[in-house]
Amino acid sequence: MSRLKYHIKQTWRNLGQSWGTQIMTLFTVSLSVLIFSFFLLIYVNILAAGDRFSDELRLVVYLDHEVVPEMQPQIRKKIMDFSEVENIVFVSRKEAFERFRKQLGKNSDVLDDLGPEIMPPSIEVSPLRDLEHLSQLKEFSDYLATLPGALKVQYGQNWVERFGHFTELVRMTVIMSGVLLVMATGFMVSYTIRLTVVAKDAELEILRLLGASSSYVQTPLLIEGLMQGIIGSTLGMALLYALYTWAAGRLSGPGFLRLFDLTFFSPLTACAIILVSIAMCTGGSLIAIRKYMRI
Amino acid sequence: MSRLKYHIKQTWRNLGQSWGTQIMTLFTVSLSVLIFSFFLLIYVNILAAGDRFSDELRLVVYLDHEVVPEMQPQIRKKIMDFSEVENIVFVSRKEAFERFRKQLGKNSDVLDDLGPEIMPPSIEVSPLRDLEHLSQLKEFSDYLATLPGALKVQYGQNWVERFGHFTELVRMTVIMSGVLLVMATGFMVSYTIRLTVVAKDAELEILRLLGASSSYVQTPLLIEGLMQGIIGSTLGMALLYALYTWAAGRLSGPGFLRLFDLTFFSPLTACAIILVSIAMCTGGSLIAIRKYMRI
Amino acid sequence: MPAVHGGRPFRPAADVRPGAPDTDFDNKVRLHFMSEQNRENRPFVDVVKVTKVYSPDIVALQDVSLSVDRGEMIFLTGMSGAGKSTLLKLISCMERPNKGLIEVAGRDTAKLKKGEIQELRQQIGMAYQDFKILPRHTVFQNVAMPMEVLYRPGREIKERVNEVLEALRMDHKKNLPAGKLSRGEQQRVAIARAAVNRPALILADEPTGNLDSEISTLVMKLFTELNEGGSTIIIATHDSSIYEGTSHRVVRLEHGMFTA
Amino acid sequence: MPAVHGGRPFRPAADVRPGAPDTDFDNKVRLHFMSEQNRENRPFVDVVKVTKVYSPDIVALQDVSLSVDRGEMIFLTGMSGAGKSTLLKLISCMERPNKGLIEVAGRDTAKLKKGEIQELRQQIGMAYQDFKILPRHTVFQNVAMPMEVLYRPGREIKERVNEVLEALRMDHKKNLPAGKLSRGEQQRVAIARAAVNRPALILADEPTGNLDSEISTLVMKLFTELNEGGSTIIIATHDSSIYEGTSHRVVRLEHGMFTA
Ligand SMILES: Nc1ncnc2c1ncn2[C@@H]1O[C@H](COP(=O)(O)OP(=O)(O)OP(=O)(O)O)[C@@H](O)[C@H]1O
Ligand SMILES: Nc1ncnc2c1ncn2[C@@H]1O[C@H](COP(=O)(O)OP(=O)(O)OP(=O)(O)O)[C@@H](O)[C@H]1O
Ligand SMILES: [Mg+2]
Ligand SMILES: [Mg+2]
Repeated sequence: MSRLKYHIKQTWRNLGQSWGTQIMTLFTVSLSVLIFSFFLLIYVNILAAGDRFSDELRLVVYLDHEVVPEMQPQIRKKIMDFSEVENIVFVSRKEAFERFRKQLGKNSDVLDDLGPEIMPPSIEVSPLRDLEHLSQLKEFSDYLATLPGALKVQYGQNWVERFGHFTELVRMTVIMSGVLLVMATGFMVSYTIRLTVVAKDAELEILRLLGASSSYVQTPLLIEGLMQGIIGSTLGMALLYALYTWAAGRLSGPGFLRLFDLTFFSPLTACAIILVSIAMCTGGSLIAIRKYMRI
Repeated sequence: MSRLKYHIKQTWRNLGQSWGTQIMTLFTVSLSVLIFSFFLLIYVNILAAGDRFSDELRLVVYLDHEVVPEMQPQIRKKIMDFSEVENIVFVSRKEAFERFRKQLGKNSDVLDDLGPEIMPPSIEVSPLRDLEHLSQLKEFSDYLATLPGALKVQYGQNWVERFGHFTELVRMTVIMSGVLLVMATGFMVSYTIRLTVVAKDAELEILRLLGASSSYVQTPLLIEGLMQGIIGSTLGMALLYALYTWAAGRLSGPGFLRLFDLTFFSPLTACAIILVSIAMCTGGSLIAIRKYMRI
Repeated sequence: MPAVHGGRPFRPAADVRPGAPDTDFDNKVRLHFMSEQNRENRPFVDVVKVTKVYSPDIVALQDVSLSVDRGEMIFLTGMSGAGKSTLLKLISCMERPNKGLIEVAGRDTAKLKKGEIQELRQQIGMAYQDFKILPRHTVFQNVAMPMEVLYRPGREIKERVNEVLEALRMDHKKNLPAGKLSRGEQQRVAIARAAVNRPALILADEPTGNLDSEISTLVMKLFTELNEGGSTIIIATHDSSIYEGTSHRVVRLEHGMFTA
Repeated sequence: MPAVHGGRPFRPAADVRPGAPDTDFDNKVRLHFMSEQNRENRPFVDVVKVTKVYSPDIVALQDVSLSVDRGEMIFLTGMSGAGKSTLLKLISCMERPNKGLIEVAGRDTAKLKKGEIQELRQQIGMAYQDFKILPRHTVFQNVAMPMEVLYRPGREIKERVNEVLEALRMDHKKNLPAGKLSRGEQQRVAIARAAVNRPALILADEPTGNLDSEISTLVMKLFTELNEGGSTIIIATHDSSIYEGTSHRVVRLEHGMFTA
């Protein structure tokens, strides 16, 4: 009990003597947490966006004749044989004609003399969400082209590819930025430890020579690391939330068909991140002084 | 002459004594250059992609009657009055019918009995490239709807909005990552300077007390900063080029309709970045020792 | 309270002799390293045929033997570079010998575990030749360190630190950062820190190198008092004025060997 | 070659007296601060009514006056904390006085420009009380620094450094990092660095604090030789053995004031 008081007094004195370094360390911790959780958040949101994107992805198989309802289960099975799919819709000539009429809008009267037989029937296939890669989609489309009576398989190739391309680029950007930031953060943390050790060098050496017990030396540093971890990581997470709110505000708007519903971490995840940071801070301080703990 | 030799000897000796710090500094410089030019590259490429994207953007004005050739200049003028545009194409019923036939492919025989009169004529307007924002596009579309005989104005609203949304998100991600990385890099650089100063502290103090001239003290540090700038920034730029090549390789493929033709910096820009880094390195070393230059 | 290692208690030198001040304090802090029966008849510090070679091939000590009895005060002289500091560093476990045996309080220092070395060091007060004081800490904080390490109560620390600073005429500077003192004042801080805890063994390395004769006398008076209180003291010095005319043993190192 | 500032040449002390060794070297390096006519009859170091107060209110020197003639050797004594080091620091422009005038080589140090202070310092060899040597540089590199600062040719540096290290019996350690030496050896490195350039003014602060009498004699021999070569030398010390029996002036500081 009195020892803990001793240590707290000690920590307090250290704080007064080295608040410059302390604040610097605090910034480093905040920034590191901010950077890490920022990229984690982006990654999570990209995954979610990918999900939502594939929701809307459909392959359309144009046929030379309608599939009679009795045949539908057989074709369903044939498709499922190749790959699990989300949904299969059979579109008759009539349904296609109605869609076309709607598409022409006011001008639809030009279709008045025509019957649904001008439109080709089709099957619309929504692939599973995990069918992410364009190459898989291509393969699937080639397979669908072999269905009996298939004339042509269409998907929003143009936009899908473009979008897929773009997503790929963004993923790679995020990964590369992430790697760079991890390196920068690593540097920052190791520099901070080096500077802290340089500052404490003489004191730890003398404590060692005076025969201070390990707990006497380590406890104040642990308390220090703990406090820095708590304050720094909470600050970093709060900053991230502020950034997120700002970004979400900017991205909201007349959001029909919005692809990105940004989501923040669950409170649980946020807490986990903070706890890990705290553990790393205290661990870091211990590693930094470990070489003084040998005799 | 002999003094320069003196300084080079000095620099060489320093190098031998503090290669740990030197290598650390080199890494910092490389990483900083890599990070900065990475984000610059992404920004440049996003700009280029935006350009290419607007290349493909067209507004289609469906009309209730064809525009006779004599009227075309008048309508052109009317459109231009609102905003400069890239291109205006008048599509007659016949042309529209041909396009529709092609679109139906094999099935086009369903149109055999029909004439081009089922298709509405249209005007296709390509806005200027600098018409970037969706709101501007919307305004323009509203204006076009007031043209005489206009039935409906269409553009790939769905995808355009989605894509615009996505681009916005990416832009913001890049900006935020950039800001974070700038902060991290700033920390790294200032830590490096602090560690270097700590290491050289005693030596600079003694040189000062021995009455060393400013050039005696600064020249070796300048040479050092110069070398670190040259090697470090070249290394960083080379790393970025390697990354770029890897990314470009991954993104290439059956690239019809490719939106992202990645481009690297022009040699001139790359050189400019390297030169600025070198200047900053030498400037940094000078700032770091400036306080020892007072008497 | 301090942990007890190995079960062999380290009896305070202070209560061996009568007239020891503050015996109660000593009893609480000091542990007994030596077993009862041979505590009195074995030397407190025993250096036997020790050789120390610094890499690559600098022979600092060669086959050196030295026995210091409990409660003895001894002067270690010799030319610059003779090995005086090295011998003191070996005794306080700061360096390890290449050959030979070093026993302190009856225990072989080569065989001590980490906790035991810490305990031993708590019993040794060393005034380093390069002072090793913290320039940004105040004089008081510097001197208080050995007692804080033992979790002594604040009141006691204050009392004892003031006492020793007064004895060295440093009490008026006690709230200044140690880095702002003159070298002689810094040296007194280093001596005060070595003495503040009334340790069983005091190792003073050139304690008067930056002090005039008047202050040197004060330092020697402090050491003599501690010695009379039971502390064993080894002083490495080249200053003949502090050992001339004393009844204490003076040994001389020359090129890493003792001369008769 | 070194830049000449202000046009007032600083004539080498070395060629004022006959028998100066290595006059050629001195002629090249030293500059003339004093004009010809009053160089001989004005003191080389003139401290007039100087007061130095360290913040917040530590009076280190109070109304101190001291004149040292060109080519004189003078001992500065006084108790620990009397202000000896402070006085030397004021003379070498490391600190500024709060009141009073300090002239070195006929120039008011308060009015020197940056380049002139550098030039003045090149003429002063100071052996600091805390040595200020670079622990990771070798002994040779440490001692060579004052000559390198003047861009002396390598051959000459080698010769001179070896000469001065030999005089202090440190030549066998010259390629070791200075941090690995004993304190007495480090002190000799500091003295060697102060003397290597045969400066016009040598300020030695407690030069024998870590040295035994045999080595102290060597140090004093070196100083005497330099003094005979024309150098003005001020030695702050508490070691009476090095100034007892000399014909040189001995002044005593007490609480920041000179006593008669
Ligand atoms: N940087 C400083 N800040 C505050 N006080 C100082 C500083 N340097 C010296 N002093 C004080 O000024 C007084 C004179 O110091 P100085 O170093 O000149 O003494 P000294 O005569 O050299 O003593 P010693 O023989 O111990 O080296 C002392 O009381 C000292 O505490
Ligand atoms: N860390 C080290 N590495 C290499 N050599 C060392 C080291 N420490 C001391 N020495 C050498 O060992 C020898 C003895 O050194 P020591 O410090 O014991 O001498 P000393 O008797 O204390 O001398 P002084 O009176 O100068 O302090 C010296 O020659 C010294 O150069
Ligand atoms: Mg020694
Ligand atoms: Mg002094």
